[in-house]
Amino acid sequence: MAESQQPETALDQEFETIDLNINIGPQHPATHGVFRMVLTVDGEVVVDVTPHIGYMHRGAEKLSESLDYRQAIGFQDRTDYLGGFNCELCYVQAVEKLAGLEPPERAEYIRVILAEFNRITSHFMFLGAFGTDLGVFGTAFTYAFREREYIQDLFEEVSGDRLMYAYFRPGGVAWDVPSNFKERVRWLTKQARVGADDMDKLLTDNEIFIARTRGVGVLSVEDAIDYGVTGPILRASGMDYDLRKKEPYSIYDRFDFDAPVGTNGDSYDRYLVRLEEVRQSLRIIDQAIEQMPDEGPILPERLPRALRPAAGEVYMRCENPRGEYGIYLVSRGGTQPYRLRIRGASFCNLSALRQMTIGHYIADAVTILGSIDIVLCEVDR
Amino acid sequence: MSPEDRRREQDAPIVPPEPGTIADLFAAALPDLAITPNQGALDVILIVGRDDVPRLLEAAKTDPNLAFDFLRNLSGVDYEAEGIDVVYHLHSYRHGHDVTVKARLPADDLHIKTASTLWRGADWHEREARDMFGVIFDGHPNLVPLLLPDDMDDHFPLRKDNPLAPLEEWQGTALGANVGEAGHIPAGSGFEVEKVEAAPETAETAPEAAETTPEAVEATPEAKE
Amino acid sequence: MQGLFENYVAVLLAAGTGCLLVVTAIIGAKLLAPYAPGREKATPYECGMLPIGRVRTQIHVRYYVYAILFLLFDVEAVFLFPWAVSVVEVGEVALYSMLVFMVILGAGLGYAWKKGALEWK
Amino acid sequence: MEVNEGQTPEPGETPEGAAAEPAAETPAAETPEAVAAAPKAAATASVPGRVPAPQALVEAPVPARISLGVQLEAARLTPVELEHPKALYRSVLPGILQVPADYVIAAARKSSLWPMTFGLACCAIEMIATYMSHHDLDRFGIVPWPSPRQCDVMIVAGTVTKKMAPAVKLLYQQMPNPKWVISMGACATNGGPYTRYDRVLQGVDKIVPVDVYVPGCPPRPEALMDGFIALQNKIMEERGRTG
Repeated sequence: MAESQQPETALDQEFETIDLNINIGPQHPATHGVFRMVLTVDGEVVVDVTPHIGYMHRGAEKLSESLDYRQAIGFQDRTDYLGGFNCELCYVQAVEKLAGLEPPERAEYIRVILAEFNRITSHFMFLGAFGTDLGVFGTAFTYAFREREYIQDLFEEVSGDRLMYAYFRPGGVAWDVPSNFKERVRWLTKQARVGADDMDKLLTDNEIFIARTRGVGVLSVEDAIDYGVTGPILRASGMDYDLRKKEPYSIYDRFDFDAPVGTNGDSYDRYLVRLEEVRQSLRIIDQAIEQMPDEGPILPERLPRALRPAAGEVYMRCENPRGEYGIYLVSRGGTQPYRLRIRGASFCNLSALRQMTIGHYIADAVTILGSIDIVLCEVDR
Repeated sequence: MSPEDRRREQDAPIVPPEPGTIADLFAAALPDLAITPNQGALDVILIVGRDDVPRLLEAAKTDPNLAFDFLRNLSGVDYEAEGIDVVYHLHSYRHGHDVTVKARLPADDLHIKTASTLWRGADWHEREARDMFGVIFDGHPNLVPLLLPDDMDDHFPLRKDNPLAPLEEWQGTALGANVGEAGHIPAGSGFEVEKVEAAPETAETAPEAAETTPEAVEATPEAKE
Repeated sequence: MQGLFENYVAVLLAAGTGCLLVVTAIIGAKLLAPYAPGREKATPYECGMLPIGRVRTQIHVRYYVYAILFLLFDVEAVFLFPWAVSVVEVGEVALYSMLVFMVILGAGLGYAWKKGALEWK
Repeated sequence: MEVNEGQTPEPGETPEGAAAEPAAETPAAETPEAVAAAPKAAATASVPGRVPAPQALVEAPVPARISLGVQLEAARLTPVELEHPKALYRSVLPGILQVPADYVIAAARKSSLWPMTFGLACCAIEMIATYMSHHDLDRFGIVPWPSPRQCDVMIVAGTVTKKMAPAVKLLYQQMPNPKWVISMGACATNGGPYTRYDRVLQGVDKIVPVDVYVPGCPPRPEALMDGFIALQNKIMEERGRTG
């Protein structure tokens, strides 16, 4: 057992304590899924964290190698089930780069609008879960899910499913959006702004919320880069890097929006960055819905029945709600991907957990884990 | 010809990138290193021998005008008999350029030096590559299973020779005979369905299946080696 | 004399319903719940994992000191309630005696504060 | 070292070097008798009322060697031994009073089913959506509870991998009787889209007895509510027989 560090207060001089191992295991409300971390604790201060992952490793990469390029789209939704459209967008663009397909204008706009809406639902899920981690038990979740239900209705009208869409195709989207799509989107952006303001009023100026998140789990920019942390956590640490702006993919270069950047990289900044990103996504959707052509093809005319991209490899990366989501696709000319490597954003963000948690209390370990906003299927794939 | 043959002989052609890309910066920084650049779909790919990788990664991280401080992704690709590729995707926040570094490991000697001393993010990527392909990263501080259970360090699921189970059959037998059935009904719960003996006509069509005893099964795996 | 017993009946009723509740709870659980003890069922719940580490570890003394301080002032509060109800009839004597009581406890709290027992490292 | 006592199907001589699993539409060059050999399914007798396990079209290529790790793990994945205690009131109460008592107790149990929040994967999001205000589950008396000690139902929502299976087993054993299991989603029922991968347990009913299967991937909130109603009906039906 590791001895506790040098005691300071008068009471500490006489007593030496032995560190306790607390197992916050796979089935725990704070771990947002099946993640296990063993906290070595001296009194209440966390001395060491040993994360254990792999409880949700179900082989999406191996199974994609035995499926057609279009059939593997289903696994992309299930890898990051809170940002299904973003993952599909990344995979579909990877296949387009290899196969040399060009999606038509209207399909690009539909994709961007749905991907940004999916970012909003994912951030609302974070706000609800983060509130629950900090003791706002029911309220934050019910606010968050009220917004998610509205937006999931739109997803259902467009793609037929609330969570697993499988709607994007290499070269465009599977079928056209319903006729009232534009009105629905305009109504939803208004409703989402009301939801974002409610969540803002509920949590941002709450003293207990600030007391428990300000200065907790600080991650400096150098450590964030060294661990490969990306997305809202990297921006909260002060690094202005958003793939949609720095390496614009799809048609993101046609919209003007700004990526919110935090200052001191603690849990409170991560919360503020994600809340601001909801509003920025709404700005993107407003511009996209104005510029979207009313009718036009949604798939290229001559689309080969059996997609057989040329031999080669590509590492396509997109800005997912959790960070940089990368698809490393190797094709050797067959109808099935030869190797599909999914670089989950939560996988790399989680590797910095130990760095952030040591020195805090046990309750802060839960806050830090909540602020990283992990999705276990993306961590273990 | 079956898909395997078509797949095996068609490999990605090496297309030298046009001048002025990252490959020239690397050539300038490491003139004596044998690098064959290749223009991938998005970024430049540098194919390097296994022993030059540590020097190349060291230079990529420390050299001021390369400054690759972000290891995007480290993954393995199994080319069966030809060996296993270890692929590094790097990005530089300062200059904003990207590069992919590839190294081929022979199938019988899967060792390469670790990159976790340069980027701490590489730690988990390397442990996952070891789990999935069996690539040993020398000098890695804590190379224990990450995605597999702690006592399973000789099973590499992502290798091409590890088959996918076609259906429930193979899965069931691996867990023991009685587990193969789906939804077994708890005994004594009053819902059992009495077992009817197999009807005669199915019996003689599979005589050799019926009388295979565990010892016979015991023998067959060795016999196949 | 008659009046004396009336209010005791109320006390008896309260105690009776209290005991009744406790008894029905325990007997009810014994009667209705199917009882199936098991080795795994008895293992401490650790989020689905087998328990790790030792249970009997030394915990820092500050937790014990904190608990005792809380107990002290909790009991003090219990004394305050009846005092607060009857201080008007009793007059100054109650006030000064409670003041002495409070000063003594305040001194105890001051000592603990100075010795650093309240710091939560 | 006993490989694993199960009857692996008699593969005849499998194709040389178990090549990567061929795509289903081009059957690999199999030797005729390997295909003709009836798969193991014939051995599990055809039980009336039970759909026999699906038979493999292509004989399963046994991997080159079964690694030690997989064998060690197979020992951990044995199903839970079931005990069926009877409640004390069934022996204390006279016979005539047991029928109304069963009815009252079963009605009480079914209207306050406390599920253990056991969100594994994507189905967990739909489970949370079902708890939340839009598809409110609290009106059924269903209060999500994190610890197994106070739970009656275990909702297995998501893929049960073989690394997670011992934890699922232990949690099921730590729940007090009477307890039920709802297998939510295709993954928990039989592995779902991930059923062919060898690290995934093909259905949670391989380790714990399941009462209600909720189909879907992920099932809609209404489907989960329907699963709960089915469980309530089942509790009312089996009130006489089980404790």
